[in-house]
This record gives sequence, structure tokens and C-alpha cells, in this order.
Amino acid sequence: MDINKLKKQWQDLSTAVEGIDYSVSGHDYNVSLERDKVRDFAALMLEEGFYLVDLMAVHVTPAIEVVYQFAHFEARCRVLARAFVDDNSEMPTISDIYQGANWHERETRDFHGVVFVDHPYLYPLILAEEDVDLKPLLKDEANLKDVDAVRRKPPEPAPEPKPEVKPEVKPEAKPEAAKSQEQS
Amino acid sequence: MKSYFSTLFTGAWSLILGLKVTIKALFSPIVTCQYPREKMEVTPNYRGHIDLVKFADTGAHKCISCGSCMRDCPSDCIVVEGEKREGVKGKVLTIFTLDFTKCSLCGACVEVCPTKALDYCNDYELAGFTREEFYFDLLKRVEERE
Amino acid sequence: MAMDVEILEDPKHHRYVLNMGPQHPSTHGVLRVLLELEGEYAMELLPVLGYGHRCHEKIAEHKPVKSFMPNTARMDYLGALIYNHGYAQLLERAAGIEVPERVEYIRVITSELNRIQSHLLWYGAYLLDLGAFTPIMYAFDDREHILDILEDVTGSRLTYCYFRVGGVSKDIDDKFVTSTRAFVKRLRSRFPMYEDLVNGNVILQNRLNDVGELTPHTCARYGITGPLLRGTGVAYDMRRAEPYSIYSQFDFEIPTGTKGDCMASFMVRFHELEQSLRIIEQALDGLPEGPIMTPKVPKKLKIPAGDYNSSVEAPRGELSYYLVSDGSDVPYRLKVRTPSYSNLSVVPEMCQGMLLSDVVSAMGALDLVIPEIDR
Amino acid sequence: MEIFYSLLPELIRIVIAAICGAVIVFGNALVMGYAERKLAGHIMFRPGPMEVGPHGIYQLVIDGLKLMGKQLVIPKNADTPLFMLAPLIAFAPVFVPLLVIPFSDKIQGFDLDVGLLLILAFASINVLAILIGGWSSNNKYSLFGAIRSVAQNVAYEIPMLISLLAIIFMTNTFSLKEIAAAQSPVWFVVIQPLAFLIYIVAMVAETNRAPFDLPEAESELTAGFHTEYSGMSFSLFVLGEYANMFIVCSVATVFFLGGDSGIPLPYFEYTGIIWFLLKVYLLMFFLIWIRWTYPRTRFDQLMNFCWKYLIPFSLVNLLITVVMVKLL
Repeated sequence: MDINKLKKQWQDLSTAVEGIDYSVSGHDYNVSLERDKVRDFAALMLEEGFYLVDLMAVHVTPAIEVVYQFAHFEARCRVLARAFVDDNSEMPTISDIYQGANWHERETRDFHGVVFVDHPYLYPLILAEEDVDLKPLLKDEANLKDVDAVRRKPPEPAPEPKPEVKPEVKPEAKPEAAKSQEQS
Repeated sequence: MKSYFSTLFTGAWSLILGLKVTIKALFSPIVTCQYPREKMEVTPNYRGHIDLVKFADTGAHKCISCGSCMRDCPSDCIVVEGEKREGVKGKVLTIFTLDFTKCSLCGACVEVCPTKALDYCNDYELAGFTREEFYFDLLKRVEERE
Repeated sequence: MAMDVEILEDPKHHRYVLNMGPQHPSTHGVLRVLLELEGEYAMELLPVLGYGHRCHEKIAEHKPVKSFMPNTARMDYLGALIYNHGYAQLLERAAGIEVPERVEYIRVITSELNRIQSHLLWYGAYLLDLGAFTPIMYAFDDREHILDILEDVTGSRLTYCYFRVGGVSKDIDDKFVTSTRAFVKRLRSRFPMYEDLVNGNVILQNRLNDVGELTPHTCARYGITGPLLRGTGVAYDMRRAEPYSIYSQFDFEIPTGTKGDCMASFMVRFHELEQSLRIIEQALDGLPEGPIMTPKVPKKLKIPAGDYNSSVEAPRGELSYYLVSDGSDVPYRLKVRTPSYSNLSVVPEMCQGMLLSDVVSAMGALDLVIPEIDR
Repeated sequence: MEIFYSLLPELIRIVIAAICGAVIVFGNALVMGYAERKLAGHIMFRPGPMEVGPHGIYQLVIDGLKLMGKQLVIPKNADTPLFMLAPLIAFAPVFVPLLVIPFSDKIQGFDLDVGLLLILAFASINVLAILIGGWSSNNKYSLFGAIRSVAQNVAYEIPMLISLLAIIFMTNTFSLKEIAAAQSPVWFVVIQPLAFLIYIVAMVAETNRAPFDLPEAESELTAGFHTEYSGMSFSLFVLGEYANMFIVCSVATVFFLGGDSGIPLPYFEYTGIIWFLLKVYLLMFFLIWIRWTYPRTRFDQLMNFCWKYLIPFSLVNLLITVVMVKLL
């Protein structure tokens, strides 16, 4: 696994590749994808020997965000890939590339109502059959946040005004993160 | 042909080894505890449901009805109420109940208590026929206790 | 029933449907598997989940982050401390809390005891699946010692809620150290007995060899981790691959197999018992003095906005918590990646064309804990 | 009338023998049920039944009463007549083989010339019962158990018969009494150790005991052929199973362990039964012992073992025996 080459390939497929400090967030890279590049990205990851750790959805505005987590068997490289669903809550499936995504996608369909196009058997997995439209993990209006509200904030130079937030909880300055933001 | 016989003999030998283990166990003493007749000693650190502690020097509990435990409980199973009374400093505890059917025995209430008025009880033989049997009135329990 | 659309009785092909579970003795809980059989061969399998779903992820979105700790233990009742560990680590990582060294040692010792306990239960229950009744009692005999040790320090026997953000709830004492050392010695002395009674047994060997073979590529496609993956020869263990806590300080091996069949993962798990004992011994030797709680954990723990991940090695594979925070003390989204979920998803492919008896032994080798799958 | 009087002693003998058979069947089930639980318990470091009576010795009586008191549940789509018939077929034939077993010199129902054939004929009816029970339950698990049982029993009857045939060639008789008597200096287990081993393995498989308990295989087939049975109809299957164990162990005793021979006791023609029962229960202990030691075999391996090992070995053994008998 050549990480520099991989990064270049990721950049070709994605809108942004962001390196993150593992000790703060527990993963190494953050890749933002367009919806139609998800399948290409998954195929690339499988080819490079990554396994699918997890697939989940986060309900934010403007659209539900689907997060794919990959890791590698040989070296520590934990990658989060994220993409927004379209207006019909649709998303291309990757269950023919990563068969393990099959159940994760069914579960995401249960909980968030994300429809994975071309999924072989998009049938309720965890929820009962009659709860197919329940979508329990969707936020209601009052709790729904914008996507920027749940993104990591770049460290601010000014001291935090609120006293109860500890100063040490803030993520430290990360040169990589700053660099990639410039790129994007 | 050679493997035909060697598998037979290694297989048979492994079966004999197994028989040796079980026959030895057959003549070994038993290790189980015949529960209703003999009881094992339960460690004093066992975390049963919570109880108000009765302090020997004052003969009373030390709850100041601040409600920290109620707020910190992940399962919302504690209800604490106190009232102001004439001539008494602070609040007097009037209600302290625990809905043990919801309790997950995490210990958050015991740790958060500012006066160390709560402790785990050691009672593990809890069984009942109705839910109501597990709505404990801890205030009553502490008053009835020796 | 509409759920059975894919698997239907087909008299023309002499196929018929067998409904295994949710009360079948070898599905270990409320798992239901629909099997399409031809003779005794399973041609198609369809696991049906959700009988034990308790909405843990939804609950997490409704209460302060610290209050979710007891729930983690309920997801995998056999690896409760390891689930605690992952969650405590997640919050510590997210809030930037340093943990005292003694706490890390205590966490490692108790987590490894928990892992041994889980493996011993699996060992017995798996043999029960294969029709041997006695080993489960021997394994429980050993397991009971661990439960006693852990009960003495944590206060409970199964669903421990022992770890706290920034520490543990109770310090260990000399009694814990001596009884743990005694247990390590005892379990070591029992290995030859297990070896004779079970591991070398020709019937067991025949039942497990070449059954349910996996390849590293299959594991990558399905996200299979843990002993099953190590059985295929990939030495991937979160304790080594992404060393959390103080695991990097200990000298232990990662047992691996070669063929990736049930026997390989069986032996991997068995050898892991020994490796866990080694870690415990080293941790007991190096146990430092010190506080058991970080003093500066705020009462209302606010997680800075962003997403955080924490992965630990649970007895069944990789456990990941993924937390999305909006800056408040309540998680915006908490996703738990449980190992059994991904491990079970391979069953339709792995068990295709197997005998019914082999389906039982292959599913037993996955070491399923259903509440962990359903969450 | 004269014919009647001449037959009367014989009739009385039949009645007494049948009563004794019933006592043996039920007594054996009580003893074995208790022994199995106790031994299983102690093998697992636990005491077994302890509650009813001293060391739980009345446990089996209570269990019997409980089973009698239970409702007989007949599944909705079951074939009711066959469903009710199957336990009877499993239970009824076990009395007949008991009539010809020579417990001692004088304690024997009949000494038939074809005693062995009678035993084997009636013992194999058990398979039919399992098949009927599994089929009529209208349950897929039961059906599996039944099918497995038939295949297994048919396969294992071959090595069982051939290994016994070696003894028949040596003694030239089918009469059990004469076979037992033929081993007065040396038991046949010494002369025919291979036949003995083959017989023991086949015997375990014939009685559907672990590690060959595939028809019941509770971790795969929940309870196999008796999944749907409850109450007395279930206990008839169990009684039949224990009685079958007793019969095959008795045959092993007669053929290989010298029948009632042993250290002479006073009134040996009667007291020989002590030695006989001792040997039988030692074999039964062995059956229990291996049941609580081994995992279950897989079906194809079970059949492989029979066809690849037991049948060739028993044939070779028979051949050698025949040659030796001819030469000596």
C-alpha cells in the first residue's frame, strides 16, 4: 500500500481529501465524495486491500450524509469516506463490491430511509416489516443540525469564551488539515 | 494404505485420551454449590441496588436531597424530593424511591453523591411476581433498618 | 410471509425451507436463519435479524454521553468490559482527557480477563453445538473463577459498568492481584486437559477441518475481523494494528491459522487464551501505583464538534464506536460497529452447499452474540 | 383338553417370563436413567440429581409420574394414528428379545435354537418406530432424524451381524445358551477382540447413543424424531431406548464376555445372573461414559466409518475365523 499514490487516486475521485490527527479523532483520512464516485472509490479501496469497517448515515441538512469507514489489514490507515444522498434519498449501492455492505445498507434503509439503488434485496433487516417507513434515526426539525455544525472546527486563536468547556478538549493545530483545506 | 491405518490408530488414541480425562473427572470432587441449601459467600463489593446509608453516630441518613443522583441516573429510576422545614438547616428528605426494574446498576448515583449517603446493598436474592415489588422506598428501608 | 420471498419451497427442484430459530438450540439467542435445503444440503441461507433490537443508537442520541456507559455493556454481554473500554476511550479521545497509568493497567488486566471469560464460554458452547456436553461444564468451572475475581472488583458478574471516563470506578487491591495470579496458574494447568479431551479428539478434528473456509479476500469483502480473520493467516489484531491503551508495551503474539476453516479459528481462539494470560501476567508485574481517576473530568462532558472514532479488539473482532458531535454533551449520532454483525453477514456465502451439521459448526465458529448484532 | 394341560406349564412360563421382562424393562429404565444423570453429573464436576430422596434416588420415579401426568400434544397436521402408533412400536417389541436371553443357567424364558435371529429381528423394529414417528410428526426436524436413523441403522447392522457371525462359525449354533456355555475356559473377547470392538461400535450406533446420536442431535435437529412427542408417548421412546441398550449389551455379554460365567457362587445356576448383570451394566457404564466424553460425528463421516473401516474389518475378521475354524 503506497499511501502517497493512494492519496493521489483519492483526490482524482473526490472533492476533498483531508488528513486528520489519529490521536484526536481515531481515524487518519477524511474523503468527501460525490454521489456518483462512491462506487469507483469502493472498487479502488477493495483493490488496495481495504476492508469495510462500517457504513452509516448521519441526518444533517442539506441532505443525509452516508459515511463509509475503511481500514487496512496491514498498516494503520483508517479512512472515512462521505457522500450526500440525492433529493430522493438515493445512493448507489456498493454491496456488489463489498458484500459486507449489504446488511449495512439494509440497516441504513431501516433507520434513515436511504434507498440504495440496485441493492439486491433492500428489505428491512433490523426493524420489523411493518415499520419500513418508521425511519427512527431521522432527526426532527428541532434537533436537525446543519452539516457544518457537526464538522470539526479549525482551532481558533482566540480563547473560548465559555468557561465550562475545558481548554484541553480542543483539537490541536494540524498542519495536514490546514493544507488540505487550502486545497479544497 | 499407510494413512488408512495411521488415521485409525491416532484417532483411536485421541479417543482414549478423552476417556481418560472424563474418568478422572468422574472420581474428582464436585465443584458446584448446592444453592438453596448451601450459599456462597458474596463479596462485600457486590453491587446490588442502592440503599441509603445509616450512619451509626447520628442514627440517620445523610441525604441532603440535592437531587444529583436523580439527575445523573441514566435510566431515570430515582425520585428524590425534599422540603424546607422550620428550624432545620437545608432540606429534609421526604421521598426517595428507586424503580429497580429500570436500574442498570451502573453506580453513577453512588459516585455522584456529595455526602456519600448512598451505597450498594448486598441483597442478591431478588425475585418477585409483580413490578411493584421492585419499587423500593429507600427512605422507609433506611428507617426500618437496625 | 413476505420476508420469505427469496426463499420459497420449490417442489420442482426438491427444495424445501427449514426455519432455524429464533428458538433453535444452536443459534445462541434470537437469531433466525431460513435455510433452503436440498436433501440435507443448505443451498441458500437467509439470516433474519432484529429479534433483540433495543435501539441503543437511538437511546444514545437522547442522553448525555457519560450516561451511555451502562448500555455499552448490554450490547455484548460477554465482552462488557471491552465495550466499556472502547466507549471510555472514545470519550477520552474526543474530550482530550489523559488517563492515569494505573488506570490503563487495570483496564488491560480486566479487559483481558473478560476476553478469556468470553472465549471460555464460546469454547464450551461451541462444543455443545457439536454435541459434546461435558466441555462446557469444564469451561464454566474456569470461567466462574474469572467472574468471582471480576465481581470482587467491579461489583457485578456479567454486564459490568466498571470503566468511567478518565478512570475506573474502583481500585484493585492485593486480593485481586493474588487471585488473578492464582487463576492464571490454574488456567495454564488446565490446558493439557482441554487438549486431551477436546482439541486432539478425532471426531472434533473431522467435524471442523475444511468446514467453512474463508480467505483474506472474503474477509475484506465482508469486513470480517477477529479470530476468523486471524484463522486465514492475517495477523490483524487491533491491539497491535492500532495499539490503544498500553497494549504496545506488552509482549504477546497474535495466533494465526492458515486454512481459514473452523478448525483454524477454533485453535486461534484457544491460543488467544494463553496470550491473554501472558498480557495479564506482564500487566500485573508492571502495575504502578497512582490515582484511579483523572481529577479534571467535567461533570457535564461536552464533546467538541466533529467526528470521532475508537476501535478496540473485542473477543469477536473489531469494535468501533463512531461519534458525531455537534458540540453539546449529547451525541448527535453514535454508531456502533459490532464485529458479529459483519461476521454473520458472511453466512449466506460461507455456508452455501453445506450439510446442515456443518452449518451448525460454521455458525458456532463465528462465536455469535446476538444482542451485539441487533443492538 | 389334554393338549391344554400339556401346554399349561409352558403358558405359565410365558406369563412369568413376560412379567419378568416388564420388570426388567421398567427397572432397567429407572436404574439407567438415574445412573446416567448421576454419572453425567460427576463427570462434569457436579452432583447430578440431589433433591428427591437421599442423593435424588426417587428422581426417576417422580419424572415417570410427571410424564404420565402430562398432556399428549398431537401437532395439528400430524398423521394422528401413526403418530400414536410409533411409540408403541418402539416399546412393545423390546419384551420379546428378553425372553431368550440366558441370564443364568436356569433363568431364561426359552432357549430357542434361533435366539440370536429373534433378537436381531425384533431389535430392528425400533428403526421402523423411529421412521413412523419422524414421518407422522409432520415436522422437518423429525423427518431428518428419522431419515438419518434409518440410514444409520441399516448401515450398522451389517458389521454388527458379521462380527457376531464369526462367533456363530466358531460355536455352530444360534442358541444363546450354548454360545454362552461354549466360552467356559476362555471368553470370546480374548479370541475375537476385533469382533468385540466392531460389535461395541456398531452397538453404540444401533442404539442411537452419542457420539452416534444423529437421529436426536439436539443442537442440529432440536430433538430429532421425538421433537413433537410429549408425556407418555415420549417416555415410551425413552423406555424403548434403554431396553434396547440392555438387549444389545446382553448380547455382547453372551457372545463375548462369557454370559453368566464368573467366580462360582452357591446355587450357581441361579446366582449366575449376578455376574451377568454386572457385565451388562459395565458395558452400559461404558456407553454412558463415552456419551459424556465425545462430540457428535457428522452423518457422512458416520457412514464413511462404517463402510470404510467397520465392514472391511469385520469381513476380514470373518474370513480369518472361517479359515482358522476349518484348519483347527
